[in-house]
Amino acid sequence: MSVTYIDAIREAQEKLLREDDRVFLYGQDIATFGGAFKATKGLAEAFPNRVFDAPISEDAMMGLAVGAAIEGMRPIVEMQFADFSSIAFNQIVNQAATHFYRTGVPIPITVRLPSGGTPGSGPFHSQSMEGIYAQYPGLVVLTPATVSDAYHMLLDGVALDDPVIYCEHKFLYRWLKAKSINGDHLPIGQARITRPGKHATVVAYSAMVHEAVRAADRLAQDGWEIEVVDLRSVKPLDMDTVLASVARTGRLLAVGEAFPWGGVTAEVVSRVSEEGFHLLDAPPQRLNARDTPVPYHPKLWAAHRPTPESICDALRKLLSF
Amino acid sequence: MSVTYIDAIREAQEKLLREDDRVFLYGQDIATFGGAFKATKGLAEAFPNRVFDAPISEDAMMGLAVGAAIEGMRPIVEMQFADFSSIAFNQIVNQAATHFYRTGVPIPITVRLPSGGTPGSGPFHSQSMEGIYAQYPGLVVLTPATVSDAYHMLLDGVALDDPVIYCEHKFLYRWLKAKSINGDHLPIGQARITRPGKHATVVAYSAMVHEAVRAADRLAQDGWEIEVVDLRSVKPLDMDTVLASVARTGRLLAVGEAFPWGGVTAEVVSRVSEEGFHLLDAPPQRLNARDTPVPYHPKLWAAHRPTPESICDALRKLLSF
Amino acid sequence: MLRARILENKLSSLYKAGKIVGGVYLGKGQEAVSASLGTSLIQGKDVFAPLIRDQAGRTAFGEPLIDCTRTYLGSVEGPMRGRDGNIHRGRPLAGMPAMISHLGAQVPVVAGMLFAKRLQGKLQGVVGATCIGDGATSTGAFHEGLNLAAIENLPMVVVVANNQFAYSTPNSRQFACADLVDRAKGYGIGGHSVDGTDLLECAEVIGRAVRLAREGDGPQLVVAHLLRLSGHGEHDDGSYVPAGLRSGHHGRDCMEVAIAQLIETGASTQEEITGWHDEIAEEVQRAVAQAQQEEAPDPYREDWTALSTRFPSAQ
Amino acid sequence: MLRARILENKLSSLYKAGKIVGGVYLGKGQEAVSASLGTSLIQGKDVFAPLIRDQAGRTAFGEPLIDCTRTYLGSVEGPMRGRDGNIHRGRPLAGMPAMISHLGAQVPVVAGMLFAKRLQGKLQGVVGATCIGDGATSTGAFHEGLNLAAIENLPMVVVVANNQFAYSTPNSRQFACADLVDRAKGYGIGGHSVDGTDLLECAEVIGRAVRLAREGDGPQLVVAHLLRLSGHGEHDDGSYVPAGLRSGHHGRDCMEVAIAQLIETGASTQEEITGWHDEIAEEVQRAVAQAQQEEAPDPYREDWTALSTRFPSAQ
Ligand SMILES: Cc1ncc(C[n+]2csc(CCOP(=O)(O)OP(=O)(O)O)c2C)c(N)n1
Ligand SMILES: Cc1ncc(C[n+]2csc(CCOP(=O)(O)OP(=O)(O)O)c2C)c(N)n1
Ligand SMILES: [Mg+2]
Ligand SMILES: [Mg+2]
Repeated sequence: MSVTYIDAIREAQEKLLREDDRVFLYGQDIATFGGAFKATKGLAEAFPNRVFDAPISEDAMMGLAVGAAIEGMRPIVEMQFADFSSIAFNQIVNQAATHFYRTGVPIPITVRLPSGGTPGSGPFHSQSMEGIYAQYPGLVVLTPATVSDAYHMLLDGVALDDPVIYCEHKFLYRWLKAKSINGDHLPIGQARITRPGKHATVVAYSAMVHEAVRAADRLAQDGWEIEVVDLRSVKPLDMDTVLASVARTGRLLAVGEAFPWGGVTAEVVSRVSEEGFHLLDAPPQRLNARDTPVPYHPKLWAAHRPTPESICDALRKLLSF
Repeated sequence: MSVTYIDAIREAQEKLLREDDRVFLYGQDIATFGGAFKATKGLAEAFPNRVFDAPISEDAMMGLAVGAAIEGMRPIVEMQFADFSSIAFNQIVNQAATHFYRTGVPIPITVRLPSGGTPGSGPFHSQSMEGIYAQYPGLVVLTPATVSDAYHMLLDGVALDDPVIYCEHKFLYRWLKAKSINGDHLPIGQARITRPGKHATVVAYSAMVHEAVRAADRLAQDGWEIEVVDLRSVKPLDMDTVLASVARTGRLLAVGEAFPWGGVTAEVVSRVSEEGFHLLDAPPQRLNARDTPVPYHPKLWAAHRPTPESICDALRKLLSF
Repeated sequence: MLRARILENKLSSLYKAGKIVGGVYLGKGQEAVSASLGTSLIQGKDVFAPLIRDQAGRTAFGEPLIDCTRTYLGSVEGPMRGRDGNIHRGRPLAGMPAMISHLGAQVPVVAGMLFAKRLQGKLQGVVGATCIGDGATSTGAFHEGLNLAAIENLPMVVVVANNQFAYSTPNSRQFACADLVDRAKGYGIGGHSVDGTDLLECAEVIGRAVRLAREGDGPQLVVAHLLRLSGHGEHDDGSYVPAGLRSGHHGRDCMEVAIAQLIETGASTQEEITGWHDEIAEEVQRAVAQAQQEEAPDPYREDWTALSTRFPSAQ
Repeated sequence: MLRARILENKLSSLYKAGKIVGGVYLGKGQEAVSASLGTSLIQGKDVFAPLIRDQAGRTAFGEPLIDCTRTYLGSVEGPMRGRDGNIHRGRPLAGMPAMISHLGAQVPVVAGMLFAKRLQGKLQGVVGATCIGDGATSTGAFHEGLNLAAIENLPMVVVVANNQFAYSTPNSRQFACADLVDRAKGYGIGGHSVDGTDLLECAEVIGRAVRLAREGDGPQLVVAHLLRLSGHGEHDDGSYVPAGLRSGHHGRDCMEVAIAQLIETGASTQEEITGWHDEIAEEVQRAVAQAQQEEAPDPYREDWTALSTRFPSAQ
């Protein structure tokens, strides 16, 4: 028996629907069809009048969710792909994100963004938008990397009174399996040491955690002990854990799948440089995707995002300082 | 005789309309009315059929501009406020920004974003979005801080074959004056040493350049010589100039008016840490706006963005390392 | 609506005297429309999402004058606590969401409030309404939101105040149909056209639209025809409005028309109206004075966070 | 349209054999609509922005088969050079913009191309057209774009293929009006409704709409009624489509109807059609074979930049 990452997302939604009648699901093709990725399979049947097919109106979908949240509901909105949240951008960053600050009324919405690249998905079905949303005050941005986190962080995210951007990685959906959904259950805002080490710290999140672990495995053969920190949430950022790790290793590589300008890796590197400069024995490094749209062809795609090879290369460079 | 920053923007557009018949202007209230900030005053009369009032359809405005650019035109789109470009977000980041990479056909559009805060403008008429757009491959993001740059960079931006996000600061519109529009004319992609110094480098852009200079003036009274670097364009970033400055001073403070997570200051600090670690004698620092929407009340607004006082404080801390 | 007019005249003077920062946006000429909507709604039960020019509707719905003066004058006691200003105010938990500037964005929000009430079994007899300008009908948000309300068959009323201009932009640069009410059929919802300068007609037509929505006939689109009698904001003299429009039927001041109607039908006398006027002027003066003597927000006492959650170990 | 059908059948087999990565999206059942539009347009003069299910229109407009196979199979020789795939292809400078995935987004782009041609004095006799699904009519982009085209009175034709579903979502969750053509009046543009399963009717009605636009009557909205005869993509069996719809009038295969019409009217014989079939099958096979033998893009030879400008000193 095993659970996949997408199973965990489905289970969490099922539990939420069962236990909290403020929760409803809203998204394109999520009712009868069970969602483009089957994250809501069977839920419309099991919970009549709680799971709704939305029209192709991402902006209005988010607007509806804000209105429902004002009235005390806890909507979970599924964007069919993270990339299409660009249509809902205004309602997310200007309506949902500002509402509590302006009015004092919190907006407990969870927006599920199927994120990240898979081979052949191309420029508009592959984006990683966590670094865009995290720039806006008033949003919590979660990026689970494990089956257990996919489950618990969705539950915890929905329990928050603030709008949550829940970035789930499409590549992990069926590829990532676990014995059960019960891992160590950390609170939101706490990072995890996925793999302990002492020579360098890789800070990663979402699918890149797994690529980083692979890179660490390879370098272990050369005697290098690489510590991998899984941020889990990119806003808030758990700098305590990151800094403690860098204090142990003296070396930092931040790895992300998003575009290279700004974003999570820039925030991590600049905070470590600012707050933990004296801990660093070498220049902190970043590794991101390339500065082009995500290409369609699997060969280009594989060279666009960080891979175990490119992470190893970056680590070797970092270790050579 | 003096020219203001907004005059310079108007003059540049006039020159472009006069000399390049591929240029047209498209935006809300820019024809008869001459624009909410009068950046196009008189241009509709002077250039019949080149300046058009758009409906309140930012998404379609950008879509129209992309189509026109495909046909060889060079549209300048005025967003009434940068904040409203959130409605055009999809067309900007997914249509315009990806077009050249995907099809090989460049999209020479300039989007004018009246950016930044002024007292009483509140959460939706004050935003600084350069750090959002700069995350996307395929966009050039300009942030002129001087009257002369406002002029030349608009001309140079329109001359580029790529989509340009031109962030003009509303606070500078009438406040900033110069004898003429002829300053030193640097190419896009080159930063400027606005004020030379040797004890610390402040990297800033747009309105913050002026706040940084004021802070430097104050610290000069205590004998500190602060170098102020004006990035001018935030994408591309002129790291040569920044690193050369840090090499001279050993100390870096990056100042921006945008929200504190990610954005320009994170990119600058993390690139300097990555590429110029050994040049740093103290932890690099950042100063941004606070992590809330931009408040309406002038008293809150003044405490939300960096000021000469808070820049001085940050510099004193930096100099004390 | 008289209250709104007097209040707004006061706001205009305060702005011109430099006492209000940011901007002042008046509903002059639109009071008949806005008040008719506000009066048709039931505070504490219905939802009303006012827009730029809805002082009259706000007042009719029950928003106290002091909410307005406090927000315009930046009192920390106001509903927005100085964090947002002028027309960007509301009390969402009292059924009045606070508009964001982005036009059209309130349409799906009202739909969502009604949608939630239905899920909660509280929708019976409830109506949600919002106003919007001719210009805002060009937004994708308006289209998506109205279409969604139609799909869900929500008891929603959207009143379009076609005041001929969006800022300086005339109808001819905003849409090409004969009357915006022609859009109703395309959404499969009720459509109503009304002379926005005529209070009695507004009360009747808007009242009917609200009733239809309340009785289960689904979304209703009301298009009111009128002219904005002020500039876009008080910084704008509106000199681009052609004289012909000002002197034409749409240029009638709904307030004058309404007063004439009241007197004509014997519902009221000139003396009574003058009496109201004086009373209201005093009331407005009190609300202004109170807001002016209240404290501004203090940056040192602000908590400077946009989240309601406090994360112990991270930020 | 026969060419499109045969090509798409081949693409489907290639997908099922694992030779195509990403997805395959067919226009099965929509060829009569799409081809009628493509045939009414003039390559080299008009603009055509095809969408998901427009293989027939593309072919009719003059897109070579090899552009399709190269893009689906990821050849570096294709118009997208492996950077984008499947239906996201085009040749913008030849009047065929390449769609982005975000539905509705091509509407204002076509408007912009026509707008530019007008500014350049090259609009005379030109038409710009795009297709869109029932689902995409719910997007703000569709609304804003169509309204803008109406304001500018552009010679634009928007064909809505109402194939009853958007992915799995039925019309009832997408709009509440009786017929999407009811929207035309609300934009002040021409509206046409057509049976999308009937080639002759499509040719006539869509041909007329294109002619009207060409002659200066402004934007035209055509709504074609039909059923998607495949899944959303080839990964989807479309099992949510009720049997009643499949067996009803909309479920007719326009290809069969068209063949019957050709034979009935004596325009062609069964033998001739079989002959075409064989010829086309071979042509398709050649286009597939050629694309398959071509090189994939090479990451080491890519220049990895999204900008056409090279900045000497900065990045
Ligand atoms: C999406 C968006 N774009 C632009 C603006 C700037 N803006 C504020 S009010 C206004 C005109 C509104 O016109 P209309 O909807 O007719 O309302 P009216 O002011 O006439 O009441 C504009 C363009 C905005 N608020 N939102
Ligand atoms: C803005 C946006 N949201 C969601 C999607 C995902 N999506 C792709 S095709 C599709 C259904 C489209 O339905 P319709 O417009 O009716 O066209 P059809 O597939 O039926 O031809 C959806 C939801 C998208 N491409 N764009
Ligand atoms: Mg108006
Ligand atoms: Mg469809």
